[in-house]
Amino acid sequence: MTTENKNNSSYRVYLFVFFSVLLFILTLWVVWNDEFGLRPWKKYQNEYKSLKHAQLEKDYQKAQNDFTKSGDSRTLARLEAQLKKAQDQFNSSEVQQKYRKLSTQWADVHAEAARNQKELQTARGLYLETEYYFTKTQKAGYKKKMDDLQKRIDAVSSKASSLQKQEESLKASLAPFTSGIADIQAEIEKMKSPLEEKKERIATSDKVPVEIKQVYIRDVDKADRCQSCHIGIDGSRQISTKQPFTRHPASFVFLKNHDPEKFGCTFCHRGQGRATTSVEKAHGNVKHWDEPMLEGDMTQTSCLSCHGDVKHLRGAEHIAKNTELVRKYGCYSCHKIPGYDGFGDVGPVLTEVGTKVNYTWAVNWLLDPKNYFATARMPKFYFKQDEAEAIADYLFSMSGTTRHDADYSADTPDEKLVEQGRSLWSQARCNLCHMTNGKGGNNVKVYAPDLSKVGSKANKEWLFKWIKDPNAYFPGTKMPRFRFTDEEIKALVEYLVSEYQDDEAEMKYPTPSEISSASIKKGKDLILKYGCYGCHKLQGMEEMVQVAPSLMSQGVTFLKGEEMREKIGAELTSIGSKPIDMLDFGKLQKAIPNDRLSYIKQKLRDPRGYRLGLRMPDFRLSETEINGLASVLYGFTDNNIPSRFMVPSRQELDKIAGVPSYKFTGDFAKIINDVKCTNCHTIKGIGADYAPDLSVAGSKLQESWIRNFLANPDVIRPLLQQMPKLGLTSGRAPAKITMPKFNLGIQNVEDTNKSDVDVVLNYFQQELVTPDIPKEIPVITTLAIEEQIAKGKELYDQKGCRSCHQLGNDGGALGPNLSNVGNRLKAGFIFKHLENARKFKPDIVEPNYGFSERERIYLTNYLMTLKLNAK
Amino acid sequence: MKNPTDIKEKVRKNLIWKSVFRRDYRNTVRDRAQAIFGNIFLHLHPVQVREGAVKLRFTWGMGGITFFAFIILVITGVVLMFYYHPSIDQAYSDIKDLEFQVPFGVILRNLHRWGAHFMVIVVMIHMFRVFMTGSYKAPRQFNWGIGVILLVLTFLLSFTGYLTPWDQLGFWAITVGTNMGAATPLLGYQGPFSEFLHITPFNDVRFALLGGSRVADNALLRAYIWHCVAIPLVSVILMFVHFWRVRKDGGISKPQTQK
Amino acid sequence: MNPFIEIITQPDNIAIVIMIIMVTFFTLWAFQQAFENDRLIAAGKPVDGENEGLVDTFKPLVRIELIIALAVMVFLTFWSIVVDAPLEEIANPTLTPNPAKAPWYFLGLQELLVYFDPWLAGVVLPTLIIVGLIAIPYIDINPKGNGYYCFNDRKFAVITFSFGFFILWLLLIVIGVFFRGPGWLWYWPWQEWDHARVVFEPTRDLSNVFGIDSRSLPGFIIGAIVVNGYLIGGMILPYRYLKDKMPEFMKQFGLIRYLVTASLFITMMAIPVKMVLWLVFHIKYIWITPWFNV
Amino acid sequence: MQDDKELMKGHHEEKAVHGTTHAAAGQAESDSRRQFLNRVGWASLAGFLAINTAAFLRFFYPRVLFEPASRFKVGFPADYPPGTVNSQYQKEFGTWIIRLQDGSFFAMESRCTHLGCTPSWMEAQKKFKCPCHGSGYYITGLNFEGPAPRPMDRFKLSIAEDGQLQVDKTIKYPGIPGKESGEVYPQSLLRV
Repeated sequence: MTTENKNNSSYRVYLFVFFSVLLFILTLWVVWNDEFGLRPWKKYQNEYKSLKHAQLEKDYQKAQNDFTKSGDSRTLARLEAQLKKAQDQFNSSEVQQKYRKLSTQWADVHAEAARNQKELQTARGLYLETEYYFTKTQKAGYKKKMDDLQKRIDAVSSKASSLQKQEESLKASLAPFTSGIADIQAEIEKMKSPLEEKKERIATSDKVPVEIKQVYIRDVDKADRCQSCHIGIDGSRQISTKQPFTRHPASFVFLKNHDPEKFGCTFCHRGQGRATTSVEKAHGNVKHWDEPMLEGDMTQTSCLSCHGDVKHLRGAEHIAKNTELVRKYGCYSCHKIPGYDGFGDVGPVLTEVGTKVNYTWAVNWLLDPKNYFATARMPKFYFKQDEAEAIADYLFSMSGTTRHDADYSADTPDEKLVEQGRSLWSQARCNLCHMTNGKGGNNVKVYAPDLSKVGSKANKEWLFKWIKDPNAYFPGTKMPRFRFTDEEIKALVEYLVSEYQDDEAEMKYPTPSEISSASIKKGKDLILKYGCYGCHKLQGMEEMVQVAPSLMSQGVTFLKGEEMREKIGAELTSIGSKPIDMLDFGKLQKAIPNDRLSYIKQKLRDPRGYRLGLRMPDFRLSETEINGLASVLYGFTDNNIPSRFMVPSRQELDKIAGVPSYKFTGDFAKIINDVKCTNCHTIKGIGADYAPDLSVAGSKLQESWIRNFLANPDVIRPLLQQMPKLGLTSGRAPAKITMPKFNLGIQNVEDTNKSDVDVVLNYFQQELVTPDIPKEIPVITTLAIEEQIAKGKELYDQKGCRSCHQLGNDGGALGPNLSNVGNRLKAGFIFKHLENARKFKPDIVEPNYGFSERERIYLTNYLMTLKLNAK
Repeated sequence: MKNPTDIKEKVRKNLIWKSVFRRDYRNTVRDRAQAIFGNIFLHLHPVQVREGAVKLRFTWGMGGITFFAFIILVITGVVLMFYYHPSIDQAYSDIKDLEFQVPFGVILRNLHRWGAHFMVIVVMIHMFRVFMTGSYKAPRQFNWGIGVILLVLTFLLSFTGYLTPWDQLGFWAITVGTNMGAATPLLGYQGPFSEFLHITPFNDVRFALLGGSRVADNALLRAYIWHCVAIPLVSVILMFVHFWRVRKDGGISKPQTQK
Repeated sequence: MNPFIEIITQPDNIAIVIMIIMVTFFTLWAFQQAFENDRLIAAGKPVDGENEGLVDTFKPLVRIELIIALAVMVFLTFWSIVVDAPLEEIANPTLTPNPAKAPWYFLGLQELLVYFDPWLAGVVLPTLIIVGLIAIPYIDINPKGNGYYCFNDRKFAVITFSFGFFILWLLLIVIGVFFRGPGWLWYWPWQEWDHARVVFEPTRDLSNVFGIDSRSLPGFIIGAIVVNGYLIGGMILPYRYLKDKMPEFMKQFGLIRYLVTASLFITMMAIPVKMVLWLVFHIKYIWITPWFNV
Repeated sequence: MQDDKELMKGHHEEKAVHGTTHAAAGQAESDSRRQFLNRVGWASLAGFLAINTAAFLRFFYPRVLFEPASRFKVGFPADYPPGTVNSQYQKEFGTWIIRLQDGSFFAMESRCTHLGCTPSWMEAQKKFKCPCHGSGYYITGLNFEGPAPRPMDRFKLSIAEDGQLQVDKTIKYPGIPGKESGEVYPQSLLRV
């Protein structure tokens, strides 16, 4: 037993030592973790500090070198010598004697004044006390005491003022003694202070404590500690371009408008603001943190959280461009998306499509729209041949037509008409919106169809009807009504059909055949299943009664209004914050990362890839478009951002303020509806930004010029300025961008006697004006007009206007051509424009030269002389 | 004074030392006994124990480990309370802050969490051991009952602690758990026969647990009080009954074979 | 990563792994000692520890306690340094995580919720478990096996308790932790958890098997007969049997003790019976009454 | 009984019990090694406790506070008429912005130097009056009545880059008994 116990107990000692030493070591590990292992920001801040120290040190060295080199040091030495001399002089006994005598006097008076001041305060205090008791008790004794005290106060204060006067005079006589010295000292101080300041800065920056830097926003309990590592993010200087030390890019847009002290970082960048222990945790790329950090352009997705309108928002260009994609592809047609309600249909009206296109084309189009033209917006639904035919059958039967294909090639084209059509085509600048054979279509936001093969698609009768009055077939279309004569339209149709044929198109159904009612029914079911009515206007059943009674009798029914009301796709209101668990990765569970962004991107890339039975069609988006759309969708979150952060859009503001949105009135409204000015121009906040804003055109442009221009549009602005905005690829860049000729003068609007041009001009003068722009410019009477013009020209040359503006054959191409500006613009506008160009066009390139009023008058007068003779 | 032994001697003869330790330890029988009953913490033990109690083979030390785990949980728990507000607006960020900025916050929370898991495991094995050695038999029947209640209290301690971080895990665990309470026969509004007592979501058992009809601020506060004050208090009292009984019943059970 | 490894390395599940290891170890140790003692008893020798004397508490016991305390501290500290306690997303009353699991020690009960209505699985059964556990010393009148590990002397007690402890408690916990995925569906360890998994498992009631509407009177009667038959039969038949075979024991045991024991035992056995009915025959309810369903 | 032998700390204690019965050299060596090990064990344990105590104390100093910023802007100088006490920032920051008759500014902590109550400005009497024990201060913060031991403390006030006044509570000018803080700390006064 003894030996057993012995062994037994000695191993217990070992156990004891083993565990206690281990525990000690583990405790050290815990401490190390807490001080260093979990505190990466300490390392970063120290590194940043040494970088900053080095930079400031360099500044200081440089300043010191400059100081020595520049001869300032010699000046300093001279000043110091002067100071010494002045001090010596001051210290000489006779001066000192006088000075001391005076300053003793002053000190006495000053002390007396201080005593007196105290006495005054005491007296006032006593007075207030007595007054209090008097108010309470109304005893005469207090009243008397108050009077006494008042006398005392008066006496003391009169003494105070006399003492103050004495003091001031003594001070004045003391001043000359030291003023010389003080002046030199100030001079020296001034010379030395920049250096001292730099030195001071080094000391201050070294003293900055290493600690967690936090922005705390109380009402949302948001504590962002990002700046603990990203220490230089809003520094005044770039210390290092390396992460995490770099400054915030474009901070003049982002940080200036979103003070980091008030917004923190995670409102825009997401991520886990409180985390400080590791990069992954802070950036939110960890389990149980739903909002991983956003970087680069992706961050702009957050703009959508607060900004009601990102269209013209500086710094939100990426997201603004991509929200346009939602409109382009009409995502809102099938999905509920906040802020996208009430936009029109993306696709054309299909109620009478049977009268418009030929059957083969329709089937082929349904099979794969991109076969017809590569830029087709309509997605591919992966219909089988019979399905496509069924849908076509339904659509055709709805239009009261049967399967038929007009054989256009049977007509021999009239060469003369074709030639006339060709010239009309270019005059009307159809290519501005419509692309043909890879050219044109620069006004992309109109989403006009590619016409390269239109001859194989649409029939002549329909084309004629369409060009003659697009609104009749498709109310709300973007196609303008060019006021062509019937002859002209015929020529244009002839040109289109003969020029834009699809040589490869096969006519599969040369002979008209009966539509089977089963096929129609099947087509209807397919339309219901895939929700074609989301993008296209289809006809309801009611109308069918008159169109196809025979089909009705065969039991074929058509879509009902209520069947077409629901949105077929999933709601996207909060897709950006949808729980990962609720995203169905299906068979791609393992193939792609299981996060929200990857899900969205994969869905856009391959909409039916996750599992069988999905209905979303394939838009065949480019990778850029996928990323763009994903960044928009990612921004649809149900966040609870306090309302004080919200920036409503113009429309929302107007709605709140009860301002009705602008409405065009009178005959002008009819013209707008006809000619679709707002396809290109913005007028009073309505319309596109393809062409100049016309909201104040009445104050800006001369009537005669407008009249001429409408009759004969010409290039005003060189291409260069427009290019960056459009993001044109070089292949599609046209030679000139100018306005189509709408033949406004030719036809009158209904019964009025005025011509269209008159209506337009009238509206410009009445409505599209602003009181900000003066009608006339101030007149200078003291100087002859010729001299003013000469001075203006001088200024024009001096300020280098010609480097941007073209005048005759001379000058740059960045600004508008000024050769005919005297005919085009009103003097008042030029005058105002020179004062502050950005006022009317915030993103204009033109610098503000800060001209004086006089200079502006000279320049205006000069510019008004620049006229080309009318042709 | 010149060598360490002198200093040691001096210290040991000091009045203060003596007042604390009373007498020198010379490893006599009397001293060994004195060490046990002269010390409040060791006082729970008898002066002498069965040899088997010293060997791990029999007891596995599970009861003691459970108690030690409980002590660790009390200490870490009390310390964690310094940075915790039982309100739904703050609870979650408080836990995040413990993780990210409070010195030693992470390790304390981890110790508390894993200590709790550990205690549940150990207390279960303790029960298994007591059953396997038949130690619940006379005269220890009552103490087994106390032990079962302590086991339940351990579960409840852990369960109420689940809600305190106010995260999804705890929220739904408590939601489901208290909804079971709603199914109590007679007293829960979804339980059988409850209609006879006119039980609604606003007067049933679940309401009493949550302080409302759903898991919200009141529920968090209640869970917090149960977790930090009420259940530990009851547990401590029962634990001492448990220990006291162990001693009074003759310490660790001993083979009583019927021959 | 392998789905199984992914599941067992989840911070909270590490505790379950530790539990499995510890329970396995101590179970083996317990039974090893039990069989050892059985052998000793059979050979007529004293069991382990029977002839032990006393030792001073100070310091042998105190020191062992210190060492164990240190070991526990080391273990917990190491665990706490290496694994961080998880903190999930902030509570969101509108979004239930899938799967929503109870604390792991209650997962046995949660598993029962699949087979029983909440009032049974969540209230009645736990209460019975607690009552049953407390009742053990009063039911078990076997004087043998007190204070040492053994098996032969108390087979029924050990087997019954082991069944409850290992199968109905620990196994169900392990199933709940490792084999139950989204939708509380069964996942093998090598299967990926799939939130969108589609399963069609319609259930029926017992009387539906015979084509009788379970909510009709005949259905009610059939259910009542089966349930009460099980309960009453489960009490009477063993009683008759035991009285026949072991009259002396039964006399000592007494009727009341028998009734308590039998009711607890058959309730416990009802759990696996119902589970089998559900899993094999897809039977949801046996007995439907206007107030409760079984 | 022998079990506790190696558990003893002192060598001589062991001797007291066992005398010289085990005098073998090997035994002595193993005893001394055990003694050494024991010392290491207890030292580690002491180290563990010491570190834990330190860590426990460190725990009470969080790395981040959720208090109002110690540097804050208080608007433009023109917002303040001369001879006024501005209590706008008292609630959140505990600071008065005061402009004297001569146009100079200073920022004063709204805290009585007696026992830390918040005095209030009595416009009629042109003084700060502390409600707790009646201490009174002139507009400059100089105490003249009541138990207050010294004038109230001032904070650094400067002009920020954007032209706003900025208070920096990390720089404090404590009042000196019987002295006008404006004379002791000319830098606490800001002239615009």
